Amino acid sequence: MKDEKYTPLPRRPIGLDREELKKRTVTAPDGQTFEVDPIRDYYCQDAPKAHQRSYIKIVEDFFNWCRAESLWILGYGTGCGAIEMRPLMTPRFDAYRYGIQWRPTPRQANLLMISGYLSVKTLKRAIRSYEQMQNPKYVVGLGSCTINGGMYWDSYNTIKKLDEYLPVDLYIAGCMPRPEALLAGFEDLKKIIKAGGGEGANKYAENFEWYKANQKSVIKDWDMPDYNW
Amino acid sequence: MFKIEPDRSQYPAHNPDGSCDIDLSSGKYVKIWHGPNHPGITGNMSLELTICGDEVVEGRTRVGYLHRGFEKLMERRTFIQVFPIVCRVCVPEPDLNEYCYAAAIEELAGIEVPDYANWMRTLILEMGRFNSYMMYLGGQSGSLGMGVIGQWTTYVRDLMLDRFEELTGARVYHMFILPGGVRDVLPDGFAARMEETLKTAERYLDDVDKVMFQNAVFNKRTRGVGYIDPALFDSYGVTGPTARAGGATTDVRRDAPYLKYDELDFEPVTGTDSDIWARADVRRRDTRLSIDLIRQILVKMQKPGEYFAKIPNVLHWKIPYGETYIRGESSRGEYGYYLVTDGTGYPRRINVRGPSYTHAMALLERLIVNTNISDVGALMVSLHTYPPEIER
Amino acid sequence: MRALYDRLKDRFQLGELTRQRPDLGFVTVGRDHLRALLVELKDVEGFTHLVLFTAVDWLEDGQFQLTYLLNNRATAQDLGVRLMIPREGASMDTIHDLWPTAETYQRELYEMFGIDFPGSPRVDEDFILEGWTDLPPNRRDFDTKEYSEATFAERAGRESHDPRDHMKQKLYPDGE
Amino acid sequence: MSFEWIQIPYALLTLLIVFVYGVFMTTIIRKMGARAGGRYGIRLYQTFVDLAKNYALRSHISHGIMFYLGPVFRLTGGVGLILFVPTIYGSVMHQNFAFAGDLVLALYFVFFGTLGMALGAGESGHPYSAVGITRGLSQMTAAELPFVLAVFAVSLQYQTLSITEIVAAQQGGFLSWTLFTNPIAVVAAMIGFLGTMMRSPFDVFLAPQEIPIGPPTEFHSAYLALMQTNRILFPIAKIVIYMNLFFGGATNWPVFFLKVFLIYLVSALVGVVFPRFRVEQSIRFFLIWGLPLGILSILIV
Repeated sequence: MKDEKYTPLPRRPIGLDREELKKRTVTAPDGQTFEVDPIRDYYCQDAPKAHQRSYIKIVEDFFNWCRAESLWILGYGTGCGAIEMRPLMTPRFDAYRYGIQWRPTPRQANLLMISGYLSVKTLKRAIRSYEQMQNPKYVVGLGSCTINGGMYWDSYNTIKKLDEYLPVDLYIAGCMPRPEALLAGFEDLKKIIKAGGGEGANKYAENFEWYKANQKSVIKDWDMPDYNW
Repeated sequence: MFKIEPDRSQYPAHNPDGSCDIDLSSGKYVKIWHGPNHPGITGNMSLELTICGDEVVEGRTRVGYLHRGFEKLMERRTFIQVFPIVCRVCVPEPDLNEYCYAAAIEELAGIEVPDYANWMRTLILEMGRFNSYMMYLGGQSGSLGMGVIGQWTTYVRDLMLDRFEELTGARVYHMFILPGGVRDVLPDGFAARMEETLKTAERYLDDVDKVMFQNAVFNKRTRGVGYIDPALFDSYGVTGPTARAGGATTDVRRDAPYLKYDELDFEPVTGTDSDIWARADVRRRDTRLSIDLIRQILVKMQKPGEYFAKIPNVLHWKIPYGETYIRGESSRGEYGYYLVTDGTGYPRRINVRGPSYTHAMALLERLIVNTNISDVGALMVSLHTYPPEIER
Repeated sequence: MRALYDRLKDRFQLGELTRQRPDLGFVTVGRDHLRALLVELKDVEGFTHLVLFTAVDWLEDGQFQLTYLLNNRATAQDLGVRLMIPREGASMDTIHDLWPTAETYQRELYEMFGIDFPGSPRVDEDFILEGWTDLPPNRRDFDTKEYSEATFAERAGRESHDPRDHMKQKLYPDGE
Repeated sequence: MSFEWIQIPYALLTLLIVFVYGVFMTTIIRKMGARAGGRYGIRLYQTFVDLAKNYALRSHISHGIMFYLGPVFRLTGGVGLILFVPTIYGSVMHQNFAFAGDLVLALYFVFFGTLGMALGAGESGHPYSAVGITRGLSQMTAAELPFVLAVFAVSLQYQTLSITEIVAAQQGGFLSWTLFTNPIAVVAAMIGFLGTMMRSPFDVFLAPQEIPIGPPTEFHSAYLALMQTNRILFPIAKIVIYMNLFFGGATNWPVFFLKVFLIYLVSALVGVVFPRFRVEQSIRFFLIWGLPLGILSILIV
């Protein structure tokens, strides 16, 4: 559907050609010089691998109970649903009572809330955040727009089906879902985890090729290695 | 005593276009990304900071994480279909979008809105402004590590959301102001319950005054930080409380009264210092003003009457060629809708002018240079930016 | 507003004044006079506040309409300056030196409409979109629905009605 | 005091009691913070669950050998402090490995964990960690100054470097506590105490709104769990020193629990209502208020 007459205007280089991502020599203030290859320094290329559960059932059950009762949410508001996360932390709804807490860095979080529509640009960041989280990890899609596009079904910049790109454990429908719905959703997620169903990270590792192909079909300027931890 | 001023003479010079040549390979500078996944950022946006020690040498705002292509989607929808998506442009204060859109349509289609509907709209807008300020107060104190204020203000906001729910049936996206009027009248006993909410809010605001504005550490962190020269207001398109904190008296509610603001009794709140503290102070007093206005509106509102004008069959609603611009005063500054129609059943172009568009881009990039990295969060929150209205 | 128009009309060869409201008017101006007009409005007439700067795509006429909306804070008046430029190879002079904030608007227009502003800082940098390869999305000939269907996976089972027919059946079953 | 093997199980018992007490105290303090905001806050056993979960996470990523050792050093600091400080005065069981010069060793351990942490976080390579470490070390140094000066004042006052003897000198009613015999030293030490407790207004090196939690940004799963364990033990260990030096020590567990809780409460209450200082502001604070007080306390003695 390219217009014949339209000649694209020049853009700054995108993708792996970007200036910051090129190899360069750095001179430290003390006069030492060393090579920096940002791609290798910032990311790790290894593909993820599936992790075994404990062999003893009761241990695994105990661990699952712990995981369910201590959900640490990554404090990343990807869309407008983030505005209903704030009341959850405050007196009216107080999700801390249920073992739900917020962490500022993906390393320490277990639960990624996709709060609403994901634009392509945010999807890239969400994938990175997800991959930096530690196994086992869970994804909850919040709002109709993560399920089937919702209100933005014909938008050129929002994805329509989140589970094509990330392994989703639970969807909470609504536009936007009320805090009560979120609390009920968390309780459902706990049930899933306690029953041993929260294996999204292993699913991601096992179907890694498929997820990557889907992600790359949407993100046009893929400027990072396939997996970053 | 112990004044530590960094040696700024070593920093790279700024080119005339505002950029500066930073040699990353010298090892003196570090480039860090503030956001989008960062708790100190308002919403989903990011700052690309080049720092030297603890000081920011260059800052770049990166937006677009929330882009849904609203302006394109609106062109594909009929006039009534646009109405449910306009409120999604700005999450914390969606009502102003509804008003601006409805007013623009009414102006081009020549629809006269009933008086009662105008009062209702004024009420909704003030309630929305109050909510937005509550978010702000929590965010500003939170950005300096005082989480308890955020707890209180979010609680008060929840109380106000209850009133919203009672009135419109929804907590966040109300979709109450539609072209032609509003959806409903006030429920029974609304004024009394609102009075109760406002009383609670005032009690909490007194506490906020004591804990936040009289706090020595808060004063130390915010006084004199993030100063905006009033001479820059026009060239950087600074409006709203941010401008009023620097002594300008720009308030759309007073300058170009819309709805029923000319029948209400109020004076724009202004400050003098134009720093973070002054901006917080202006917003705190503006919250009080909002409470006062809600009370005035509830008194001056007449008995429920006609609340919806007759509009044409929405399936065949065509609006002749025209263009207009409708503005309103949001809690961040001047908010406006530029609407062009071309005689068909679809809008030709809708452009949303959000105040954050100018505040968070050109202005923030300028202010952020030579600030301490600790102040970046507080500075950004003090401009009260909501990223969705930048990228839409 | 009328007095202002009469003052400026001949000097800048303005088109007809459209008075939308008592405090809002639109005038058309030629490309040669645009900059002089903006400088005059900003420095002499007190229209110091650039409210917005955007484009409208008139695909049928093959033209872009650029709208510079200026506000006079003292008299609370708005003046929209309209300018038509050809759609093909669209390019316009930058005004970032008059209003630094115009830089942002120009970046957006560059990206969303494909209008070039030579000399505007960072105009070719990614602003909202990232790695966009298709037509600039706000052009009228870009079909967002088609693009969305071609690019993003869809969940089966979503029913899509033509709103016109659907609403006709639901809301107005007996016809008009 | 000569070494006996029985001291080892006794010391471990002390450690266990302190750990369990620490978990509940941390939880209660967090709940009190939540009450200030109008919430109920986390459940009483939440901290245990969090710890178990973090130890049970399946994947770990290392950034190098120092990255492993950082949390280990940090925990060593906390555990070592407990082991070498007499927790309960006069009790054979909870005397731990106190010896004549233990005050100097304790001072060393207070710093030890921070330095280990600095190395570990530096190894993680995250810019925010580096910023946090820089801030943390500079502020720690400034905050330790008044504390160390106060400690010198106290050891000069009692003419000993043994914590046990200092406590012994303070027995016999509260008026013989250092709090009343040398108030200036106590004030100086408490200023330093606020600075090292990682709470507002002196928590700029954690500052989630500026540098997402600073040094521990990259630490996860078991590393994080180690640090959490330390987060529970270390404040108590530090408070034990304060209690022994300035508040007359404790002769039995209930008194110990009460005193530790009250001292912890000081920093928690200050932390709830104050925003945080910038790093140079806090250093200035310590240098202007803490340092002269510390020097003054030595001069008076």
